[in-house]
Parts: sequence; structure tokens; C-alpha cells
Amino acid sequence: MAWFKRQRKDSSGKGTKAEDVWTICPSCKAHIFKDEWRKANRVCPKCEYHDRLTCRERIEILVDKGSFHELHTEVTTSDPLSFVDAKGPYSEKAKAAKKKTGETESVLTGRGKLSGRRVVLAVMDFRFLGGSLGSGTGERILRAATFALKHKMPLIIFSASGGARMHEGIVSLMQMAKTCAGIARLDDAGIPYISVMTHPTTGGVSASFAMVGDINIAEPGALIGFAGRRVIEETIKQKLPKDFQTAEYLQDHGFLDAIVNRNDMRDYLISVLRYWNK
Amino acid sequence: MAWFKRQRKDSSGKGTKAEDVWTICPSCKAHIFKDEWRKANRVCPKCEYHDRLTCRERIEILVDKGSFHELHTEVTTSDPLSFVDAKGPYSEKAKAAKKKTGETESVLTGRGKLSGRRVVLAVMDFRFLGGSLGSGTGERILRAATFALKHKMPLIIFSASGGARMHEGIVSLMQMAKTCAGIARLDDAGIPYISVMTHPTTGGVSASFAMVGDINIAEPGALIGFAGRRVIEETIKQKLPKDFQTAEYLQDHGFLDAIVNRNDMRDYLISVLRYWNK
Amino acid sequence: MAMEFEKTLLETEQKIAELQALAEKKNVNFGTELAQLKRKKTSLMKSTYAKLTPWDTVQVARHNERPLIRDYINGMCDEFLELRGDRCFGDDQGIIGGFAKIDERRVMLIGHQKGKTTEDNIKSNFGMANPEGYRKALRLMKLAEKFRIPVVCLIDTPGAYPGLEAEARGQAQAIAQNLTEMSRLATPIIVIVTGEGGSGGAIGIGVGDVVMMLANSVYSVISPEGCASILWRDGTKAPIAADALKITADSLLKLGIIDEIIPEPIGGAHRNYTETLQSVKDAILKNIERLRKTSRKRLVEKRFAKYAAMGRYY
Amino acid sequence: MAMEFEKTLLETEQKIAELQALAEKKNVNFGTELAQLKRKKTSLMKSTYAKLTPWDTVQVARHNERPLIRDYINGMCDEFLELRGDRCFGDDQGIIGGFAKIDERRVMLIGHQKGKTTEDNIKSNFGMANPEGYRKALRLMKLAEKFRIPVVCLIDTPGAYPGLEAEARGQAQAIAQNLTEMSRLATPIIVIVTGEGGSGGAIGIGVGDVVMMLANSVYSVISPEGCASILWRDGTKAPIAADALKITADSLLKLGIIDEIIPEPIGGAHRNYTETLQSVKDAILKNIERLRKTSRKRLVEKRFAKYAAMGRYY
Ligand SMILES: [Zn+2]
Ligand SMILES: [Zn+2]
Repeated sequence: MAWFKRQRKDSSGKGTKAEDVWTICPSCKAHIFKDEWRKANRVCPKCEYHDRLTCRERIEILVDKGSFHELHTEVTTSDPLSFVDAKGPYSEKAKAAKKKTGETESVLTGRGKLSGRRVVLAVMDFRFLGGSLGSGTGERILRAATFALKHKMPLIIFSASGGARMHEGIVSLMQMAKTCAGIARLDDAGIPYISVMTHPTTGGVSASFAMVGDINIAEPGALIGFAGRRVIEETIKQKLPKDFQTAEYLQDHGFLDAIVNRNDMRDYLISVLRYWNK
Repeated sequence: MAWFKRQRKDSSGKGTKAEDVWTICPSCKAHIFKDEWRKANRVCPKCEYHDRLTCRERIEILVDKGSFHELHTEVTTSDPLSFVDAKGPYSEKAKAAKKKTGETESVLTGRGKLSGRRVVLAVMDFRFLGGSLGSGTGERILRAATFALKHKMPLIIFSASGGARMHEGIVSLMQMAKTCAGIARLDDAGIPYISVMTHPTTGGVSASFAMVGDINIAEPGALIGFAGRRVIEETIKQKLPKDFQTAEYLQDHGFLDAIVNRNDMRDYLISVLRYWNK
Repeated sequence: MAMEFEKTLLETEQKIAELQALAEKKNVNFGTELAQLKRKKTSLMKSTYAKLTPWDTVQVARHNERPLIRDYINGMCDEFLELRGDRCFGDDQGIIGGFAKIDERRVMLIGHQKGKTTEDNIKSNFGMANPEGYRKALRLMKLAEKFRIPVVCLIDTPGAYPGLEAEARGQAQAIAQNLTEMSRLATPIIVIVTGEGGSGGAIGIGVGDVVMMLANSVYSVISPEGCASILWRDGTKAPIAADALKITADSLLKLGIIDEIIPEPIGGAHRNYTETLQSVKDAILKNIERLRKTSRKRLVEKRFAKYAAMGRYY
Repeated sequence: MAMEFEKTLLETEQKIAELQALAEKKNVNFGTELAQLKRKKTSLMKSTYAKLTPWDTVQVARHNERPLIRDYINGMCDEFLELRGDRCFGDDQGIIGGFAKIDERRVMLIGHQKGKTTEDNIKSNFGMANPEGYRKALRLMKLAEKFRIPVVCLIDTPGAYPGLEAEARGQAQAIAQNLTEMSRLATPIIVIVTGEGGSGGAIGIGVGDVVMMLANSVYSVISPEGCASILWRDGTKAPIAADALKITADSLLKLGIIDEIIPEPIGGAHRNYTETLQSVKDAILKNIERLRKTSRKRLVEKRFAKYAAMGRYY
């Protein structure tokens, strides 16, 4: 798969060292052959830990080969507050994020096919400013929803976000309302929207489009919640249960339809969408 | 008020005894002057205990004088199962209830006015077979809803019921679906339905039309719940909190908009209905 | 679970088993004796199940080997994608639901879940759902409406759970809400009582365009035991109450409460899953085929008319 | 509550009070001195409040004598019929709502509830609502839609409650649901930030056809303290963060996030309830009058377009 090739390029061509052969699972510390780790799309075969994917890696393993067409690349970050913090201007930070990731916002949108069925995809990338909800993010998601509405295609959003993008202040907050308005229009037209929450989906993203799917699913172990663990502990002055805000916890509390292993995701989505009788 | 006159007639004309002068509140055991008790429409001035009213007493203290017109008197009890229990046939039981109460079903329906606004009323009477939900009850309530729909008048239902009428078996159960179907049609047409729960509103009545008001209100202290206290205690093998299934408990748990004293009820309903902008 | 009324039948089945074991052990052929016993068994099954009293039927409906929703899912569906949660409080396993494929038909399958083991029964609370279960069911029905697929509800519950927490979270409200919304849901709803149809807990997912019962299932406003203890002041009068309440499929068909009876194999559903599941599947597919020709609008109108006619007083 | 930036003003007020007390006690006339002090006070109020920094404004917005929803209800409405409960779990007093009559207009009034006493604050959780509060608000909005009356939301919250139970019952889901449904609610929605507009907890009842702010209120994606401790790694940099976040009414009007600023009396809303309430009332009535001319369909279209245009990248 393409993303593996890119990864290999990054680690460049020296002699074979231990770290070239093994990956240590960040969760269970098991030593996994890199080859196995890669084939499993960074899902630990021992403990089912799901390591992060970039947005393009995710699309690569999801859609029919060659079917993906990116949309809305004309939308990128903006700096409505001309924000400057201790580390300098937000615009610089955004520029660095673009350089680091090769992406132009925290979400990538496009159309593609799942076993021949046309769908609209919006996939967030945590590497891009923590997957934060900027105005570009919101605009892309709304445009994806509008594209889905126009072409009567199901919308699938993969979330991965720490929440609002502080550097865009209130404009970031407004993206919560903006994206949900797009989802509402899609719903009014009877078009499915499937929300897939990956690690982590918190704050303003969980409290907006991520939580209002016709079907809400998540990857195993993903952190999903509104407030941060530390804030809650400080507020209620007590320790939180170990599984608090995990996908499994969310499912037990009624907010997730299913928890789906990354390697079953494509099949699962194909199956689910077959139940939509346009 | 008219019902007092009727009551006086019942207690017939002997010399003045203590029990002719005082009423003992069944809740707080306070001695209340009968005159005061009557003027307060059987609400205890000491503890706000709401004693039962008959359906006609309730209508009398509720609607504009002389505005009430009874409807659906052609509907009465039926005996779909030809039911006979240890005490004899249900048909006899129903006959006795009719004789005792002067009513022909556990609910009385009609149209009337509240400060000039036309409304449809359905008022249950606990004296009639424990206010149980018979097929006649369901039919009257559905007809009331249909009448309200046709004439675009708000519907107000006063519940007082122990639940389903066992003697009509499954036919009684079906009245839950039947009445709710009527409420749904009314809702589709944008016509208000106010549910007033009085003591007691339980079982099949609480689990159908009584609980789906646009606005759910109750009289203070009314018992409202699905299962009976004893059944629950036997099931969970623990004592229930003292206020369990009271109107106040239901309000705390999110199922009642307000608890309204009987003597404020007319004004309250008039006020609420003014918010409907047909 | 031994049922009193089929004592002779069970003894015969026991004898057959013993004889077969003996034959195997001793390597002797008891062909003639076995054939005779099997003929006897078949004849006993027929005669016993031909004259079940309502109270006998209650025993069959509650039989712990009767097929449960997981059996229907496994045996009848080519795919089942369970969908969880009420989006508010929890995921109740007393009612489960999800996308299901039955031959080429895709439906939303919803039903009470009982278990065969104690462990399973604790998980699903013996098929007695909490408000979350009813709210999840409603959510899935609305999803089915949006996706334009029929809803299939399988009913098998002693009743909605009578618990403190269930009351606190609105058991009555949840059921009432479902009755209201099911009456106007713009997609076909097919309901089948497969075992116990226990009162409000049953009808809470039981409003449909077509309501069917398996031949030995029951559907009642109150359990015969409950009714007997109230109206006869004696719980042991349950058989009499069962009779008076008219809770069998035959009676309910005559009363016009249900639309169709799905036959069971001779000897009851618990003796032959394959045949039972096939009958249920056929009934579902036949009705989907029939109902899909009706427009959504007309469907809702007809459903309303159907329930409006329930228990007319004349 | 003494605010650092108005120290001189408070001292002057204190002097006036002392002089008045003395005059009464000794029965002496300090007319000239008092008049002078009062002139000084007015001038100080004007000058102080003319140059509030964003961080000063945060203090005013959070001032413990600032009018709260109960004050608006008592002073602005001729009638208020509180409606309770989410029909699912509870009645949260962190957000209250009900039918309200403002002059001849009938509306559904919904808003965060803070208290002035500790007791009231515990009851209403300091204006930090639980999911039940947001679900109740949504239920009331849908009731308003059915009854064809406008919705008026008053925002004043530090944020949605960050608690264990709140997470367990779906704080995120409740807010997300409200954003979705408010965007398509077919009745006018008028939103006013009266004090603190705290992030998701604020916008959870904050999607409207017209969004206004009282002149000294704030509206922010995160508290200045929170932002400072994350981006400056130093909570005491809150004043800097407050400035950077552009959380004042003026800034938000310029950014096109809000539609209108409701002026406050000189010296802040906490110094003059009558005038504040009158201004809020006028703003509500004016906007109802304006919005009632728009058809429901057009209203929803325009609301969508408004939010779709929020934060355009070009
Ligand atoms: Zn691992
Ligand atoms: Zn009393």
C-alpha cells in the first residue's frame, strides 16, 4: 500500500537495524515485525491497539483503488483573528503544519467509491494542528456535505481531533454550528451520514458533526469525549474510571452503534450502505 | 358549585352532627370545615392533599359556566372476551359501575370553553372500574382526539387510572396503541395536547396517552408510574424511596413540565393555551 | 424443562433415547421396537399439541429451549449488523436491533432478547427491557424510515422491567413514545410474537402493519398468574385466568387483534428450529413483498385505521 | 465583588455612601459635597467603562451582581410558565425555560441559570448545564416550533459542565444534537449573550437568526485562563489571551459573528437593572417584529446561509 512506501522513504536507506525490523506497540509493548505491523495497517495483532493514520493512508486502505478524487483543495487555513501567542503568530504555525504534513487543512475531503458505490469522504488528520476545527476544516466539511446532498451520495466522516482551534477563537466555535447545519440539510434529504470516530475525537468535534451520524461508529480504544480528563478530574475532585471516554465506554453508554476494527472498516461501511434504499 | 349541591343531597337531611361539619383530611388528618374543604375543591388547605374528584366535578370547576357539551355518549363498555372471573361476569361488574357512578365509561369526553377558547376535554373517573382503560375508554379518547383534529381545538386529557382493564384482555392493551395513534395525528396537524395526570395515573394509561402531552402536568402528590410499587419491591428486593412515583419525583426526573394545584388549574390551562399561535 | 402436559411424550422420547444408546452399546438392532416407539412419539406429539389448553400454551411459549432472537438471527439472516445505544443513556440488551438481510431483503430487525444460559439472561435481563431498550428501538425504527427499509419486530418478553431505575428513567414515557411514533412511522412494520407477548413491554415494539403470532406463542395484557392473583385472589388459578384472558394465537386471530398465525412444527418450535425459522422467514418475506407495494402515505393511513378499529364498542 | 480596574470608582461610591449615612445620622446637609462626589462618580464611570480592556470586560461579564435570567424573567416578562424536564432523565436547572410573555409578544424563553447565592448556584450548578439541560432546551424549542412562537435564548455560562456523569450521559451528543436541530428549527430564534458565552456550553443554545451581545458580555471558544495556560503555559497571562481571542462584543460584531450589540448603562449592567432590562426587551421585541415577516421556510434558509458563511476562508 502506498503509505507504506512513503514511510519507507522517510526512514531512508541505511543498513538493517533492529528498529528497521521491529515495531514496538505503543500500548502493549509487544515487538511486532514491521512487515506485520504494516500489513495490519498499524493495528497491533496482540492487543488491537490502533495507531494513528494520516488522512491519505486512511483513504488508501478504504476506497476502491484509484477511485478517490480530492475536492475543495481551494479551501485552506485562514487567520481571522490575526492571532499571536507565546510561540508566535498562528499563521506561522499553520504554515509549519502544512509543510510538515503536506496537507492544507486538518481534514481532507473528496469523493470515492466503496465497492462501486459512490460516497463522499471527509477524513481528519491529527497531525495537522491536532486535527483542530479551524474555519477551513468547517468549510471543507460543509462543502463535503453539500456535495453529498447535490449528488445524493452518502457522507462518511472520519474524525480525529482535539477539538476547537483556539487560534481562530470564536470563528472556530462557529464551525460547530456550521458543520451541523450541513448535516441537518443532508438528513432532511434522506441521505445517510456515517460518523467514524478515531483516536481522539474530543471537544468541539465530538460536540458537533462527529456525534450526529445516522450511524456512529469508532475504532477500538479511541478516546472520545467532550471535556478533557484533567479538567474533569479537577472539577469533580475524583479519579475517573480507567475505561472512561474510550470507545467501549461510549458504546456502553449508548452513543456508538458499533466498534469496528480498522481492518474490517471498509467491509463494514460497504455492508451498512447497502441498507440504504435511495 | 354544582357538585357540592349533589354531595349535599347525598348526605341527606338529618340533624347537624360532627361529621356534617368537619372533614378529616385523609393525608394529614387535620380537621377542616366542610365548607372550607368544599370551597377548596377537596384540596387540603394544610397539606395540599388533593382528594379525588368525579369527572363531572372536575369539568364543573374547570370550564366556562354552561359551556360544556358531552360527546360520544354512544360509546360505552363492551365485553369482547365475555369475561368471567371469581366474582362473576365482567358485564355485571360494568353494569354495577354504571349504576354506582351514573357514568357509562371510565372517561367522559366533550367540548367546552376555557375563558372563551374552545377546547376538547377527556376526563377520566377513577370510580368507574378504577379508571381502567377499556375499549370504550380508548374509543372515546380517540374520538375526542379526532374531534379536536377536525375542529382544530386543543385537547386536554385528565388521567386517573390504575391501568389496563384486565377484563378486556388484549383489547385493553390495544387501546394504548389506539389512543397514541390519535395523539400522533393531532400532533402532525400542529394541534396542542395537554396531559394532566391526577392521582393515580399508572400502568397502561401512563404508558400511553398520558405521557405524551406537548405539556405534561400533574396535580401535587399524584401517584404516577408504570409498574406497581409492590411488584417493583418484589422484583428488586429493596425498599423504594418514600417519594417514589409521586408527581414531584416525576418532575425531578424530567417527565413533568409543572405541578399545578387544582385550584390554579383553570388559570394555568388558559395561560398555556394562549401560547398556541394557530 | 419438563412440561406436565407432555409427560407421556417425554417418557416416550426418553425410552427412544435409552434404546438407541443400548443398541449402540451392545451393537444390537432394536429396529422394530424403535420404529414402534417413534410412531408412538409422533402420534403423541400430534395428539398432545392438538389439544393444548391456553395454560399449556403458556408453558410452550416460555419453554427454555424455544428459539430466541439470536436463533432467528443466526438461522434466518444472511447478515446482521447490530446497532447499539439510545444516544442518551445506555445500550440495553433486553432489546437488540440492527440491519439484517433475509434472503435478498434488507430490514431493520428489532426484538427482545432472552438468553438460554443464566449468564446470557442476566446480560439481557431475561428479556425485560429498560427504557433505554425502547428508546434504542425507536431510534432504529426512525433509521429504517430514513433508509427506506421495513422494520421487523420479534416479541418475546415477560414484560418491561419493573425496576426502580426503569421507573426513574421513564419506562412509561418510553413505551408511550414508541406507541405514538410507531403509529406514524413511514415504513412497513412487521411484528411477530415468537414467545411471550407480555403486556406493555410487548406492545412497546408491537405496533405494526401486520402482526403475527407463532402458533404456540401467547400475547396478553397481564400474565395469567398476575391476573389470577388479582381477580381470583389466588395465583394458582393461573390456568383459569389464562383461559379467560384469551391469550392464544387462535383467540387473538378471532378477535381481530392479530392478522396471521405462523404454524409451528408438530411438538412445538423448541423441537424443530429449522422448520420454525423457515416458517417465520417465509411469513416475513411474504408480507414485505405485499407491503412494499403500498405507498408510505397509504401505509400510515391504513395502520391508523387498523388500530382505530381495535375494540370497537359496537 | 471588587474589580481592580474600577478601584477609584468604587472608592468614590463608598465615599458617597458614607457621606449619605453621616448626613442622615447627624441630620446635616452635605448637598454640595455630595453633588460634587456624584459628578465625579459619573465622570469616572464614563471614563472607566470607555476604556475597558477585554480582560476588564471579562470581569464585568462575570460580575456577581450582573442581571441573571431570573432578573430578566422578573423584570422583563409579564408572565413566565416554567416548563421542566428532558422527558428522559431529569430536569436540569443549569438551563431553564418556559413560556414567557414580553409585552404583547409570547415567546419560549430559554437560558442558562446562575445564582447570586451559593445555595442557588449549587442548585443551578453555576450555570454549567448537564446534558439534560440541553435536551430540555431542545424539547422546548420544538414545542415553540409547534406552537408557532419565537424562541429567545439568553446565554450566560462558563461552559457546559465538565463532569463524569455529564460525559456518561452524553454532553457532546446533547450539544451536537442541539446545533443540528436549531439549524433547521422552523421558528425564529433570537439569541442574546448576557454575560459569559462559554464555548460549547454557550453555542449549545446559541444558534439563531439574530445573535446579540450585551455591550460588556463576552463570548469565547475557551476561557482566557484556559487559553493562557495552554498557549502561554501560564494561567496569569489570561489578560493577554483575552485580548488575542477577540471575545468582546465589538470584536465579534466586526468579525460578523454577532448581528447586534445591546448597549449597557454607564457603569455596567450590574449598576442599573432597569435600563439593562429595558434595552434587552426592546432588542427582543424589535427583532421578533422583524423576523415574523419572514416565512418559516425562508427563515431556515437564511439561517443556514448565515452559518454557512461563518469563517469563510477567502
Ligand atoms: Zn499491542
Ligand atoms: Zn391535609
